[in-house]
Amino acid sequence: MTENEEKKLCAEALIISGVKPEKCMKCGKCSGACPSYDEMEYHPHQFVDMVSKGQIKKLMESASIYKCLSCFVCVERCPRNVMPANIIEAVRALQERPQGTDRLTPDEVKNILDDDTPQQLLMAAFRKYSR
Amino acid sequence: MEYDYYPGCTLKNKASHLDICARKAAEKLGAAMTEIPEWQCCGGVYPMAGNETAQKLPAVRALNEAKSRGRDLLCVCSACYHVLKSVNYDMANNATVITKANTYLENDPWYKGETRVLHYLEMLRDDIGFEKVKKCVEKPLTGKKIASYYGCLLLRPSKIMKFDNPENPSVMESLIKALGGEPVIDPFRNECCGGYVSAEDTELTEKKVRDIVESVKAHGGEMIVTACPLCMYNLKKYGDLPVKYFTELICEAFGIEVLEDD
Amino acid sequence: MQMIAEKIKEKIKELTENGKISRVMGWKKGLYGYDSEPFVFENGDLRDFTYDAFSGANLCKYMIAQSKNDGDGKILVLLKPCDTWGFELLDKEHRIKRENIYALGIPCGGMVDIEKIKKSGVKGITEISEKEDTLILKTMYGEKEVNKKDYLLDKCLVCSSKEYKDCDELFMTDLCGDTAEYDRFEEVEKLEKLSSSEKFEFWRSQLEKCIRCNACRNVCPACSCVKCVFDNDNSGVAAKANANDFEENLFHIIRAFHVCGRCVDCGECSRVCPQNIPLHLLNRKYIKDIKELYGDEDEAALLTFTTEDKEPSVVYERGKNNV
Amino acid sequence: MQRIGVFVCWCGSNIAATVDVKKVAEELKSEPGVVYSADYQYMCSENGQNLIKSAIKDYSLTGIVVCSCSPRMHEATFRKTASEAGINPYMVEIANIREQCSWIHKDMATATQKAIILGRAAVAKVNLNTPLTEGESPVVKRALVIGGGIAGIQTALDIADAGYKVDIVEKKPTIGGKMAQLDKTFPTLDCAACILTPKMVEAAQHENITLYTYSEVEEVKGYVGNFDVKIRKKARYVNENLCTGCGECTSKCPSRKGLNEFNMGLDGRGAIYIPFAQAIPNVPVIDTAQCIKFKTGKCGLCQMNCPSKAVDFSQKDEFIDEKYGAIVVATGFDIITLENYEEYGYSMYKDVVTSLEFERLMNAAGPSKGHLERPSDHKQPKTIVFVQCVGSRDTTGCGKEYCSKICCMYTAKHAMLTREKYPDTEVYVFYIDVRTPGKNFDEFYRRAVEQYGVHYIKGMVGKVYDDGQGHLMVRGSDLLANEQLTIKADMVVLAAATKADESARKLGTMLTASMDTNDFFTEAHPKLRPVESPTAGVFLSGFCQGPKDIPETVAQAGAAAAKVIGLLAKNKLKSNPCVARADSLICSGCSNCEKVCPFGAITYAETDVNDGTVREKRRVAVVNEAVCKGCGACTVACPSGAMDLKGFTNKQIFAEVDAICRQTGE
Amino acid sequence: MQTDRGVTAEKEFQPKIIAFCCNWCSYAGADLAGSGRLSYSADVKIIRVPCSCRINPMFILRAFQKGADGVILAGCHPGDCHYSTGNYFTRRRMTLLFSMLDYMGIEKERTRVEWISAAEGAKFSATMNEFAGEIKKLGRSKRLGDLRCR
Repeated sequence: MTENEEKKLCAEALIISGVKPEKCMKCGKCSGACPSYDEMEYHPHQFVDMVSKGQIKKLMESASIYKCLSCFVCVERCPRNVMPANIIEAVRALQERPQGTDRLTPDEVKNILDDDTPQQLLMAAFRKYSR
Repeated sequence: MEYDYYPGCTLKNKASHLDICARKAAEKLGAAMTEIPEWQCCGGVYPMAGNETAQKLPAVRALNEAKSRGRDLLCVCSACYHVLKSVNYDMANNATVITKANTYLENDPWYKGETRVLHYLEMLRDDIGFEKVKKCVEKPLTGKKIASYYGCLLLRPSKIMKFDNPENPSVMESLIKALGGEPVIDPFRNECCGGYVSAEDTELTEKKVRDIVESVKAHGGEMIVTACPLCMYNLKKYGDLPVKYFTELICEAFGIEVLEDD
Repeated sequence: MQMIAEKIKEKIKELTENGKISRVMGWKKGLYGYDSEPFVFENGDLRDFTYDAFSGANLCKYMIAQSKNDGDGKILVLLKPCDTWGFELLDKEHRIKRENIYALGIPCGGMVDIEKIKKSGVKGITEISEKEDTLILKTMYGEKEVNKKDYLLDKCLVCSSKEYKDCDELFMTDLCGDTAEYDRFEEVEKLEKLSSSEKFEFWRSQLEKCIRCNACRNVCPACSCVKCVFDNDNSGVAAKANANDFEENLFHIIRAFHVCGRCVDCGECSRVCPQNIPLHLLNRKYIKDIKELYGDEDEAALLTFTTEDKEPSVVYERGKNNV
Repeated sequence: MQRIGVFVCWCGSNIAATVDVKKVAEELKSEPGVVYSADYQYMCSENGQNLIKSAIKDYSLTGIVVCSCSPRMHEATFRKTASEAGINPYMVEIANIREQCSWIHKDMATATQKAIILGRAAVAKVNLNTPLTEGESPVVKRALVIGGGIAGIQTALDIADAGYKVDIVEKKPTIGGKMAQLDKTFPTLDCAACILTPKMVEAAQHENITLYTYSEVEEVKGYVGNFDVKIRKKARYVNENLCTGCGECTSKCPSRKGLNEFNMGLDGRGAIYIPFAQAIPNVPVIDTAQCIKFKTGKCGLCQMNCPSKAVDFSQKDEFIDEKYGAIVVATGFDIITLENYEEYGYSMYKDVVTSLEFERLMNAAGPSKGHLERPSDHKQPKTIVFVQCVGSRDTTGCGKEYCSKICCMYTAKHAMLTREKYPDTEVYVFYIDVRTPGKNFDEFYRRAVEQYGVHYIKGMVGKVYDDGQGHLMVRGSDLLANEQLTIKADMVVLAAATKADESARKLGTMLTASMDTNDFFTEAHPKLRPVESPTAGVFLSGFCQGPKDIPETVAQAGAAAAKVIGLLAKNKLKSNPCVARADSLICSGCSNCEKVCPFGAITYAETDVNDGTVREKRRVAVVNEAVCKGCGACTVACPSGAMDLKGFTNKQIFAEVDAICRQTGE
Repeated sequence: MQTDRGVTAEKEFQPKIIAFCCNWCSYAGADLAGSGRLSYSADVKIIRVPCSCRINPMFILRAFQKGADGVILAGCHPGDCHYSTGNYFTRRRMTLLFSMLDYMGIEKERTRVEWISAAEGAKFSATMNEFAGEIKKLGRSKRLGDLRCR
């Protein structure tokens, strides 16, 4: 990925997420609240920061994008309306866009199935982990 | 009181009890729930990205359907509620989504977020009132220490959901009180259970559930009540406390018997 | 409608007998059944009272003169939903003495434009009566029935609200017809999309027709100045003070600006214009702009501001899409 | 018809080198109304002025046009000249042919042509000028200070010392304000009570100061120099003149359920109470919502026990009408409520407190007599977490968008004091930024870190919860360590955002003093007139204008006093005559002009109107010329043209427009 | 460009431009442009008003009526008004008025609002030059004069 391509992807991430990173005052409340913090290599505030700096590649390649629970705690508690979850979602969407990058394939689904697995989980997992 | 009802896939299947109990309790409370015709799956998660209008269309259809009948749209499943309410917010505020969705669906007149989406718990609190709920109780849950677990989807983002105080909610506690039980306030009631990540990282979910369940125990809770099928799944799978849907709890207190395979 | 008119009459009698009102501002039958006009009924004499499909006139503005004297007792004024907006404005701007008025909100199912009927080729009308949504036209050449809905006044075609403002009592108002489904800004949007020269040609051809009869000004509830700036010798724009034709040329632009943010979009200006100039399109443009630029505010748009308001250059930016 | 003289100045070569001044004078001579024209090297010189004076006499001139430098330079000069020669100074207009013409154009023909046009516009205007007279109004030599905190007290003392009468109106039963509740003050750590109470006493005893405590401003009328104010003195049910402040009543009151406001509700008080020991006046007040006598009619123990018969259950609110020349707003601040920040658990956990509550917990006169203990179990906390920016710098609408300014410093103070008194206590401070721009401020903060070992963590707390065993768990991020941490604490202190006092908004409307969206009063100029409100005669002191610490507040209080003294020292106020004027014959009384007036200069009066044909009483606009500053906003809001601006009338501006647009040579 | 100056002067379009300037900021800015000898088009003639909020739309319309080719309003920057709020009203009034003129087919480029402080002499001259250039490109204003009733 060239630097230019990376910049373009960042711009796209900002557009589809509707996030304006310049509103962020770097207080870290999002990361202070995130329930997946320890599972993530890059944390919510870093997503905001790095995308605004044009460094999306590392984020796309990191497993962090699959650790976000979309629990909206960061969105809820951000004092500046930055919406970190939305930008994580956008990075994930950009990562999963090309063919063959699905995190979850139909074959793998049976691994997670048990008698009680609710449809909601399947729907959500498909939406979050594949194109 | 008449409502259009959006059950959602999970309630038609694995979480059928959540649905059945909701209907039976509503009957007793004098609220009519009419399932809207030909509803489609809401998608399970709200499409957050700005370029995902197509994924919002099933929700828009349901919302517009309710509008055409002039009724409020009732949900019981947390996820459906979250998706429908979020999409409804877009349909009232986001010009791009409004235009795209209406054009695609050929809505005439345009749907612009007119429908009121409400959760069964909101119906109990705002439309029916817990006083009335109290009157329907036949077998009060006296002495039961019940911790309510809200999860994420009902509460957040509060700007859109406007469901309850997102950090200190009270609707389920009020319900438990009305049913004669003793609400236990667990500070993790609005923390995530691990959600759909259980599909790929069971460890994370396990940890989250453990935190929640341990906290409930530490605060003296003996049982957890929830509104979300996915929370139920995770809490049950990784936790060791009894978990019930809030509608099951209502039926229990109302003395309505619901069979296991009902 | 006849039924409603009768009920209103009864209501008036009741209010008169209770001593609540002394006079009534209503509509009086004309010669042909389609030419009812505003009239003050006194001494309980309601012989020629009517309320029919041609009672489109907004009576609120008469209240300026009618409510002036404290000694005259209360006057009852009959207000259709859209009439009440102007009424509220007059009250807000202290143009009427509200305490001398009894405002009765009455139902409206849309008013008919006689010009539209005439234009459709019906000639020699001698009498019109109504039966639900049907108008029975008696002409010198026989009887004809038409659907009322096909001949509604333009303002009724975009009827946007059945809300009554500032009334003392609502009477049978649940009989109101539905609001219209037309988007009232559609015409404005169409004009906005024209090229600059097309817009100019449109307005020139329209405004050329103006004969300066002042009917629009006289009927407008927002045009309630004791003395209009165009009649004010000292204003520097009045006709008498200047040999040039300044006021003639720009009368409508200035009038629109003066009512900007205050216009209640009652559509009366266009209804009364003998030359059929679509004057409401000027006012409605301002309403649309205000909505788009400033959103909904309690105060009239030009009497308030926010520090984050758009710069005037927004007009150039918005204009970029259409050449 | 005017008789106008035109005087074209060369300004040495400044004008004459690029503008053919002779031609300008010649051309303007043929303009309507012009009877004389001349040019001269330096019109502003004594000779030049004499030239104008003699022309006025010789040609019986009624109006003057000077084509010269900018009116901002010499308009006043030429007005004076005209006045000395016996014509009204406002009959002078300047055509700016230097800054706007000769200095910026090189081509003589172009510049000359432009100068002629500018001259024509000025002539056209003068033709419509009318003589104007400056208004005069007397000044009442008494000031009102609203708010009896440190800001109000300081302002009142300074004004009183200068020899003017001052009244302080304070809505609470005692003066002292927020500062009285504080323990120590940063950065010197002197005790707040020790420096404040002497000032409170001084204010109470000053011969020029009258205190109205437990009182509120009810109505304000009038304008600069002449305000009419109605003050409501709420019934305290204790006669201030009889009461000796012995406190017998307060100890006998059987009701103990009241929350002690002074201690932030951390302990209780009786229904009849004195807010705190050093309260001024030292007179109790009865809380009628709590008082058994008022609720049931029975009791009256306080009355029975009062040795001086001062308790009076039948007391009624009193109204005082007073005239003032100036009003100082010193309404101060409050802190926001925290229902939008439940993630910090304020309403769920007793041991989560606000900084102001912590202040009382540390205070020797506080509920725990200065021994720091947790409200829940009265145990001394071993780990305390301070959270900054709770509700400050928040753009979501939950809190306040601004920086509250004082929290960084008082949090450092709290942390430092805690560590000093209880060295075995661990203290953590979560911060977004530490802002210490003030004398000795950063040194103070560094001392907390370096000397007292306070742990400062760059990051924000995401959630506070309890572990079910009496501990508060504080989860937050440490951005510098790039980790999320959870601190097991005994107590959490929230630096809740400040806000303008609730009484400010109502008062702002009463005074027609403008406010920003945060309900802070706006200053007349943010840099150059920071203690004046745009409304003449209204001054600002302290937090009511924006977040401020004590030294800044006192400085502003003094500055406001200086401005008030400057105003009260005058016997008469002269006002700009170029102000708005309403034509009562045309005015419809619609109130549009009133709504856009930034100074509240427009009121309405039922007036007899007689235009020859109609005679009636009408509601018409009246401009208070002493208050109007002449911006002209009202003239455009007025659709009928009833409102016009003297010196810049519609007709005059039209005439200028017409003159400029006239074809050359027409 | 023609060489014969006389002919050029005859033929070259000399627009009439009126600049309404508020006394406290923009008029002072113009003075500063003058004392800094920062030249701008001689076609611009300034009318002094106490505040931009004194400018009645009628003045602008009147100018066009009388043959002006461009009208520019200059006032203090929002927030800096000498009368605290005057220019906020100006901003709304002119936004709506300009939008209306555009709606009626009158070239919106002929009207403009600029915020110029007392310190911005250079901005004053640059703005006036640019505006005058724009008006020159547009040519003589006709439309407003033609938009009349009989």
